[in-house]
Amino acid sequence: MDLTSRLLRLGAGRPHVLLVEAPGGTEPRLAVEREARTRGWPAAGSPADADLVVIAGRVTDDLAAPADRLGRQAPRPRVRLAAPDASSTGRLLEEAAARLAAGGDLEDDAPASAPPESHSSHSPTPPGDHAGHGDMEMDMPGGVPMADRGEDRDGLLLDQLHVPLGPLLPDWPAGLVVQTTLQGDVIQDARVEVVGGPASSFWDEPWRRLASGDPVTVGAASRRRIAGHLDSLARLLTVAGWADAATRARQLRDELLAGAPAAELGPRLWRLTRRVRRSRTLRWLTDDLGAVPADTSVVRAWGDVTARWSGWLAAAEQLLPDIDRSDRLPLGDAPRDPPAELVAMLPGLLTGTELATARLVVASLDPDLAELGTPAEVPGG
Amino acid sequence: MTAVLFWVFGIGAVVTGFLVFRLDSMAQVTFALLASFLFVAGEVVLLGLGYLGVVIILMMVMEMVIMAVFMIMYMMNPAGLMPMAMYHNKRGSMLISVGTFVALAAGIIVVDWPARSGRPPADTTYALGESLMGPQMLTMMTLGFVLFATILATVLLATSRGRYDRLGDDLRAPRADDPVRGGIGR
Amino acid sequence: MSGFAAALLLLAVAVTLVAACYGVSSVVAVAPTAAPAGPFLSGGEPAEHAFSRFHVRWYPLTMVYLAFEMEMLFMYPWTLVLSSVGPSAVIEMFLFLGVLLAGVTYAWREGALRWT
Amino acid sequence: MVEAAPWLVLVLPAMLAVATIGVVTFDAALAARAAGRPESLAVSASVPFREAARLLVGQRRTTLAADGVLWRAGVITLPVAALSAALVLPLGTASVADLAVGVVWFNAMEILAWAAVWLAGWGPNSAFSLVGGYRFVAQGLAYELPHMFALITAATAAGTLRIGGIVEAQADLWFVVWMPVAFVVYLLSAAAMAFWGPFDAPVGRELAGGAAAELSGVDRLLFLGGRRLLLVVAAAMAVPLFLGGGGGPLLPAWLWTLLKTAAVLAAVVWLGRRFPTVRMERFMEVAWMVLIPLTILQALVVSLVVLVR
Repeated sequence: MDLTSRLLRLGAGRPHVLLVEAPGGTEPRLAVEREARTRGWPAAGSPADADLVVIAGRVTDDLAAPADRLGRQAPRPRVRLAAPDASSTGRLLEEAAARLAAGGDLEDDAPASAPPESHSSHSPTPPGDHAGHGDMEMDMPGGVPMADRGEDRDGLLLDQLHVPLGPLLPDWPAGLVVQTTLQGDVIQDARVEVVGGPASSFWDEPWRRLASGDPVTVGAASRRRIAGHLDSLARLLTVAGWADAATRARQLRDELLAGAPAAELGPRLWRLTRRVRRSRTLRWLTDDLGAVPADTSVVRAWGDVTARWSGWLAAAEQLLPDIDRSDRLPLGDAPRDPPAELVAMLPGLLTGTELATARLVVASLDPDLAELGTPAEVPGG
Repeated sequence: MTAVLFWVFGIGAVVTGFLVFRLDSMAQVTFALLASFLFVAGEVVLLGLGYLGVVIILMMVMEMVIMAVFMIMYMMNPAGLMPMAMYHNKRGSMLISVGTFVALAAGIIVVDWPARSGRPPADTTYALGESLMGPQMLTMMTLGFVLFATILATVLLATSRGRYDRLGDDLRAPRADDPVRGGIGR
Repeated sequence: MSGFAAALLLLAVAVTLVAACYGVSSVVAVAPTAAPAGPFLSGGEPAEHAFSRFHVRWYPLTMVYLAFEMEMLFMYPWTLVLSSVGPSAVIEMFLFLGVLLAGVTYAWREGALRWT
Repeated sequence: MVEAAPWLVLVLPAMLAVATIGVVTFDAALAARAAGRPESLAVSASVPFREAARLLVGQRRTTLAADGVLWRAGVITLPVAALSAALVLPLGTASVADLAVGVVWFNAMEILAWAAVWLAGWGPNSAFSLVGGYRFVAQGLAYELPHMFALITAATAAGTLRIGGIVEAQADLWFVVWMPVAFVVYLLSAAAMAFWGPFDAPVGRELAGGAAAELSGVDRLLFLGGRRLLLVVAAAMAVPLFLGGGGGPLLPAWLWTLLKTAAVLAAVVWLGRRFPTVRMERFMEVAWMVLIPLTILQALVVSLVVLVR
């Protein structure tokens, strides 16, 4: 056992963090990302890889069951963390690592809700029983039905899977659920739901303050907008599998929000935009994906994925000189895309795409659903 | 040592081969077959045919993985989660297959094998190459055209949309009408 | 033959090392293997088993691949005899490859290299 | 001259393990640098040990109605195949066995990764890992033929399939000098077979880890460790095939082998971080319409040179 505890301590020095965001959880997510990055803790892609399962933002009722499931899917030693706000994130993570070194949290493994076996008509047949072709229809091994068939675009009639993307998926817009119908790895049908809202958007905060009568400087507003673009860019680059460039974008985003002056940030931001823009590989991989015709009302979404990330780069460069301005921001609305329209666009754009492409398309639109105060629809219903 | 290995590989090949008929899951069946082939490759290496043995591993791994892809794509219940059998008429098929195996195996023992005349070449791989480039050249060229025909035939059968569907009747469409864009060309 | 005996020896070493990893882990792991959990579906529950007739999008290509790969069977021995057989070996092999490449080009034009 | 030294069978895994640790360390150092957090060598060097420790103490998982047999078979096959492929890898002047069909042996062992990754993706009955496993098979269809042509080009120039013979044939001139296309394609395929960046779609982050999405504990250690081991072996094989093996002035052969291997590995790992993940639907046509004709052309040039010589 002594060896175990020593190995535990060694491993807990670099825990893998599964970070998912609930609506309104942008600020704590940024804080956790920043703290994890400065400590050199890698990001986990799934619960199986996670030591710390962190949910940034407020876990609403409709997110409680998915959040619980996510935590239970992580192997031991594990620590589950809620980061409802951005205060004392560093301390929270340090404590979590200490708990991990001591063997992690020891809550019950059993699922909170009854397993879905209840609606199985009779008990699953034990493996190795060769009953022939007799009773094929009603068996549900493990209480889960077998996949059913459906037509596909190349004329084959093969099985369809129903796979939800979101709500608790790393590098995914908070609160978004895309219920996909897959054949192979191609999305045949996508249905969009929004869960976990409403909350107030972090990226619109300066304009909200402005509307409530507080003075807001042009500099603060520009900072927030560039940071928003960099956050979207970082997410897109992560999904595109370019971790290093994504890390650079996140780092710049955090320094921007922390108030670093333009003179210091400028050259580095410029280096990043140049590097991304010059990447022929990235262009080749994102050209022609998720093309939105130029007659839609959402101006920022025009074009393909390449056009959208190029747009972020251009906007960031254009806004950069403003970030140190201290004059007052004139009254007005946040320059944001209406998330409802972005969401409405999604099913059409995602149908017929492969999973990796779908993730790129969603990341390139990056809808901020926090204020989309629609009543939550229960996922999987 | 060689004798021990011979028996280990032999029994392994037969057992995994038998498992092909006993397992429920298409995936397991395919990989049981692959295991059987790997054991056979071991036997071939024992016979002193190093190239042939290793190339059996090389080819069979690729082919069985591709076969698994197709088996799972087109067969019902690919993971064997539902009880099913690889064969119909269980008793009859078992009798036939075991009977065939026993008959063939008995043949090995019963047949009066001729005594070896001549000696095996020092380098069997080299001998194979020489034979392919010399007396068997026609075989190889024929095979080349057979493979060419295979490519043409399978492409013709497997793709539901040919170049006229993709590029228009005059093949001048600015962009191929494909569900997913490729990496090169229109 | 001694080369392949060494191969078996190496295989045995490899399997032993893997077994040692499992052995160490079973001693030091904080908990025994967990009870079956649902697959990761962004917090959702599976609507059906993922084991299914998986629709691959590149099945026309596999056939082209299998036909082309057959040729490798001949090309390895060919490398040995090239210098002793002489120009006829080169002509023969690259004619063979040229025929196959023509087939591949046809497949490309028909869109068989793209996802269906 | 490469001689067979069966006693190396115990040294080889140790050396490959050290190289694998080196890969993880270098990769961690690059990641730290990218994060604007240049860290000391000691911190980077602790990463492989921390990772191994957390995966050894970590709990193993199973998933609902998983195919445990195939799943574990896939996990175990990857490191075993990588180590087996190293059978013919010369360490300086000796390899465990210098098979007469060494090149084919290497090819056959490294192709076991097809089965391994597909099985690891299939086993857990999970949609994401299933897609990851299939992605690797598609990747195999793209990289394998150019890879084989690159191998054959080296063998053609030497007139033998024996790795030792290929090293000897480079005593005067390294193959990389007159077959650069084959060398570059070989490195590309080495990254692709170990699903290393930019060919890491089978374990892509956008797929929650793809084929490795449901692996934890020692299973994850073996699978992802085996992946790095395969990268090490594939990159190390570039040295005898194209870079003259242990040949070089002044230094002993084993040191040259070590230096060249380290250089190739560093290049592959560094380049792997420079590009976004390449998706096979785009790469497939490049592989078939550019890489295969190019490698065939390279093989033609080499065989003509062999005839003239």
